[in-house]
Amino acid sequence: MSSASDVTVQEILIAAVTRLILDPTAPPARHIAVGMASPIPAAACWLLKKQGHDLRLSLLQRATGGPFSEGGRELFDLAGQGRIDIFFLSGGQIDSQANINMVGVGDWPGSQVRFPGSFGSAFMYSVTPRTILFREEHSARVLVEKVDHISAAGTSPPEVWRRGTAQALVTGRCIFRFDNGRFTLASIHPGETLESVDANTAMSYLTPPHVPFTELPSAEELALLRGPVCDEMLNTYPDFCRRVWGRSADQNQENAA
Amino acid sequence: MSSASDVTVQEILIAAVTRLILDPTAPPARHIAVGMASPIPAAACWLLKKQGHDLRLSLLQRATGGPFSEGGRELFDLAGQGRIDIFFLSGGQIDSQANINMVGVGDWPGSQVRFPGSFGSAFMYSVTPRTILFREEHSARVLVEKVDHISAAGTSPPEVWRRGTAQALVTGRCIFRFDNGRFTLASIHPGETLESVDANTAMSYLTPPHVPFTELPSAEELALLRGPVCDEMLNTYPDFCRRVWGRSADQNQENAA
Amino acid sequence: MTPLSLEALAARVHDGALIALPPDDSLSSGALIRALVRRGVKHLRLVGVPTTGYAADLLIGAGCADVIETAAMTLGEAGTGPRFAAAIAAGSIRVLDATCPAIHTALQAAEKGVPFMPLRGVLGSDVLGHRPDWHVIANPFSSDDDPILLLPAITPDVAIFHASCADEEGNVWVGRRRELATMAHAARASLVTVERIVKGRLLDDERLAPGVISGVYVEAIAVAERGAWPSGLLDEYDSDRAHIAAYAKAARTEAGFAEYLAQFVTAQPERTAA
Amino acid sequence: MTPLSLEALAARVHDGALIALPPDDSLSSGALIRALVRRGVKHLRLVGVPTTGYAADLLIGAGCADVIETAAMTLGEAGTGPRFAAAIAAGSIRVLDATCPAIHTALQAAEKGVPFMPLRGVLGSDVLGHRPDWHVIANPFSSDDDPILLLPAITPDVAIFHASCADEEGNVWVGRRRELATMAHAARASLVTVERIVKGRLLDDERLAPGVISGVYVEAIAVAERGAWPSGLLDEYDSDRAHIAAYAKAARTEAGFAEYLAQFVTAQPERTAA
Repeated sequence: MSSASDVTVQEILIAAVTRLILDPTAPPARHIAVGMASPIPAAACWLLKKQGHDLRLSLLQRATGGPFSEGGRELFDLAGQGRIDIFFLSGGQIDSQANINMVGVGDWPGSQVRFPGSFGSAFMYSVTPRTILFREEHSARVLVEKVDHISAAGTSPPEVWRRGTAQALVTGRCIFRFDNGRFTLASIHPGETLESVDANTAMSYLTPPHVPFTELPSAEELALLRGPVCDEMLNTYPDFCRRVWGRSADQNQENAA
Repeated sequence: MSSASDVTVQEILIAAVTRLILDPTAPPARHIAVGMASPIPAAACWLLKKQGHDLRLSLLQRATGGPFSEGGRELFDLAGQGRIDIFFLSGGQIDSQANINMVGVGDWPGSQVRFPGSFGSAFMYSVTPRTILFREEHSARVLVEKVDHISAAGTSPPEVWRRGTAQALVTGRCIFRFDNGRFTLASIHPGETLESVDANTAMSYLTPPHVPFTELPSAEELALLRGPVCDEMLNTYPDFCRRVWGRSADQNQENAA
Repeated sequence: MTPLSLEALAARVHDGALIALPPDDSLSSGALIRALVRRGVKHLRLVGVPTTGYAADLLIGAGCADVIETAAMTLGEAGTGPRFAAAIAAGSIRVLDATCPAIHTALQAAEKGVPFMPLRGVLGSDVLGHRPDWHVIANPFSSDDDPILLLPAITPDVAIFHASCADEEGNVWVGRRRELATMAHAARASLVTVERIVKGRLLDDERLAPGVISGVYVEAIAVAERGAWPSGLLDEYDSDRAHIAAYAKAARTEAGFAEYLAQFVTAQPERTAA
Repeated sequence: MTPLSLEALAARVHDGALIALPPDDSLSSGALIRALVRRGVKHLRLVGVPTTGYAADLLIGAGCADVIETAAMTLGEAGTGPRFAAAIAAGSIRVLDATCPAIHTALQAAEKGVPFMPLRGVLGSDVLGHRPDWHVIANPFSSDDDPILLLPAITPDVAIFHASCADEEGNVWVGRRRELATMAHAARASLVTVERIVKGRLLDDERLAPGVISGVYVEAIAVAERGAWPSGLLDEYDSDRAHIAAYAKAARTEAGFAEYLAQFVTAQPERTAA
């Protein structure tokens, strides 16, 4: 077991995501898709692969190659078919009902702050059995009681067809589970307190009597992350690999040579 | 001008189809698609190409190559988009309302005689501005007052969207135009009489006071047909080329060598 | 993905399955169809995508199928499938007549995970009158009376086809026959025969990738050299027209068909590299 | 099909046209977009297929566009398009927010010539509330109350993209970016820049054909070497991330954007082989 001191927050989040994916109480995870600009979810999936889990991984962010031959539409079709078991979503705002806002703040369509837009969220959230919400910034401006605008709804009335919703919300401070339409604090990361989480959260959530610290990555997990997982990610997420593991793609090519 | 004696009935039909395609009173013909097993319509299109007409020709029956990259669906999508100006249809039965039957005779779905099936006719007939009906066999069992089953309807009530209908029906004996929901005898092929046509037709049609003979192909047209048009068709329609022009693909390869 | 034997591949098709078949000459797997006949599968429901021929006629003749949905059943120059026509006359097959783009559309609906998709045309055809599972609605986007056909999604249990090659991940190359991709996407699983297994990953080659169906959709593969026979395979080999003509002639009678089966299907082990 | 000059290609886009654009790094034609800015086209209505970035931000910043429909506007790591955000704040652009599969679906509807297509999900999103042109109906195939979204077809006047190569018939090779084929099929015409013209007929090569968009859909082409720049092109060249970052920084202010235009768009004749 490693101590908190030599582990980065990113590594803690990666390990936490793997534990959510493996959750035996959740629907099976055979095929996971990871969207653009999501190095931590991608690293979590690679870690599981390197641990030998039988998992199909579709990474949208690849310079060339990539999993699809039907163009950008294939991910959505796959998800519509029910072939994607887990997807990751984020948002400029996330609220207590697990609604996400990728549109903007202020009058529609974002007169004060404009975010890039909803991408496929309004669809993916409904058709994917499990969504892991992920936002490293945990602040009162991000975690709000009610989003200004709903890009994708966390819950639907019973007559509206959907396959699933959020399993959990992973932030830079803690992990919330989402059950029966409410967030519950599941664990807090080393260095955080119930108070520090509360002070930075503007959305309501349940706090159980005992909240553990988020489980740290094991020494074996850290070795995999810093070695073979980083190797897989160098070309796709060069900035992340440099920032977290101090390695660059050029180095990798030297190593390979 | 060639005389009827040295021209085959197939050549007369091919030339007749080109004149229907070029009809200046009809919507423009920029892109023509020809389905499977339709050597006479295909030859008509090739003849127009060889005469220098600016025409896009999509031949479905090609061993390799072919016009499409989206699989068998692309023809139907193209037609749906309104990009196919003329298509050819046939039928085991054709009736006075220009309905065609490609299903069968007797109780549905063809208890007495079963034809191969409707293919794309139920769609193509509606979405294509001009359809040329083509059936070499002109007999009372083919040209009936009312088809046993309608694969594709020749006319529709006004509220039903459609782009066009039959322009004409070309048979081994004559040509009928289809206007305002009625067939009118337009010309009869050399060797036929009004009586011979009538005796072999079980569908009602109008006969104008003067019915000309179908215009024969010119010497130039015959030369093109027997030379460059046949060259283009040898690989796709070997049986037809052998039967009509006495040439085989093997001969062609010898010529090319 | 370790290739199976043809017989093991055929064993994956359960009795009563809804199976999707391409037309002859569009990567139909003659090899797997014959293996299905040998296995004695029963009560299949066939879907021609959008038409079918030799493959379905063989299955119908051998008593493997109860239902067929197709836009046509044709042996090309050899005409309507003779065992199909005989089964209609005998009342032993249920035929759901369709039209080509209706089948493409219904598979695209399944590909997208929607319950239906619209199609223009078809109104006025008796095909529609015999399909109580098809609905006509008023186009909600038109202010005029504008009836339009909606087709329910078709989700085959299994798509069966023959591809040029597969890689070790089960990605298969079908080239420009991209309607097979839709068929594979729509189906719960695809069982694929291939000419050969290639090294490397087909999806990593930008030149080949556009003609690839991802292994995501492929449940299992078997190597079957000339597995499309008697159909042809792209530019690799031509269809065996003489054989199809001989089949059409033999299959005119039940006895002739039984002889054909004995000679070409049941007696003869399929040549396979597996 | 004789290649035109870039400027002649740009002249084919009329003021007010509905133009479809792929995302950056999915064969976006930086070269033709800059030529459109030089031509001073006005009142364009842009459609991101399904998102857009540099291309649309440039057109919006230069005052060429009135409306944009897109699922997102992103410069990747460099965030939301700054001229897009400024135009929203100034009220000078009308935004029709969508979601990726809605745009794919609406183009597929146009590709098939149907007035609408359904899509699952989206219900409960405020995106829907701001789209009076979208309809929710009760699924006619369900006996339960099952609301489902219908999207009207999008038929762009022009699709604009960059391909690796074209042949002399105007067939263009886009490889695995097959959503561009749907975009081209849906549009009334496609204007395409290419790296190079190749001899022979791309559709005759069974290996290349699956990645080809037929010349049927292509109105005109121009040769523009590195024409995707600053976006990348498949495995031919990478995107110029440093340039995009510099653009994002410059475009934060109107003055910086004007300087960018002067330096990279209006002053500089595009390098082209035509």
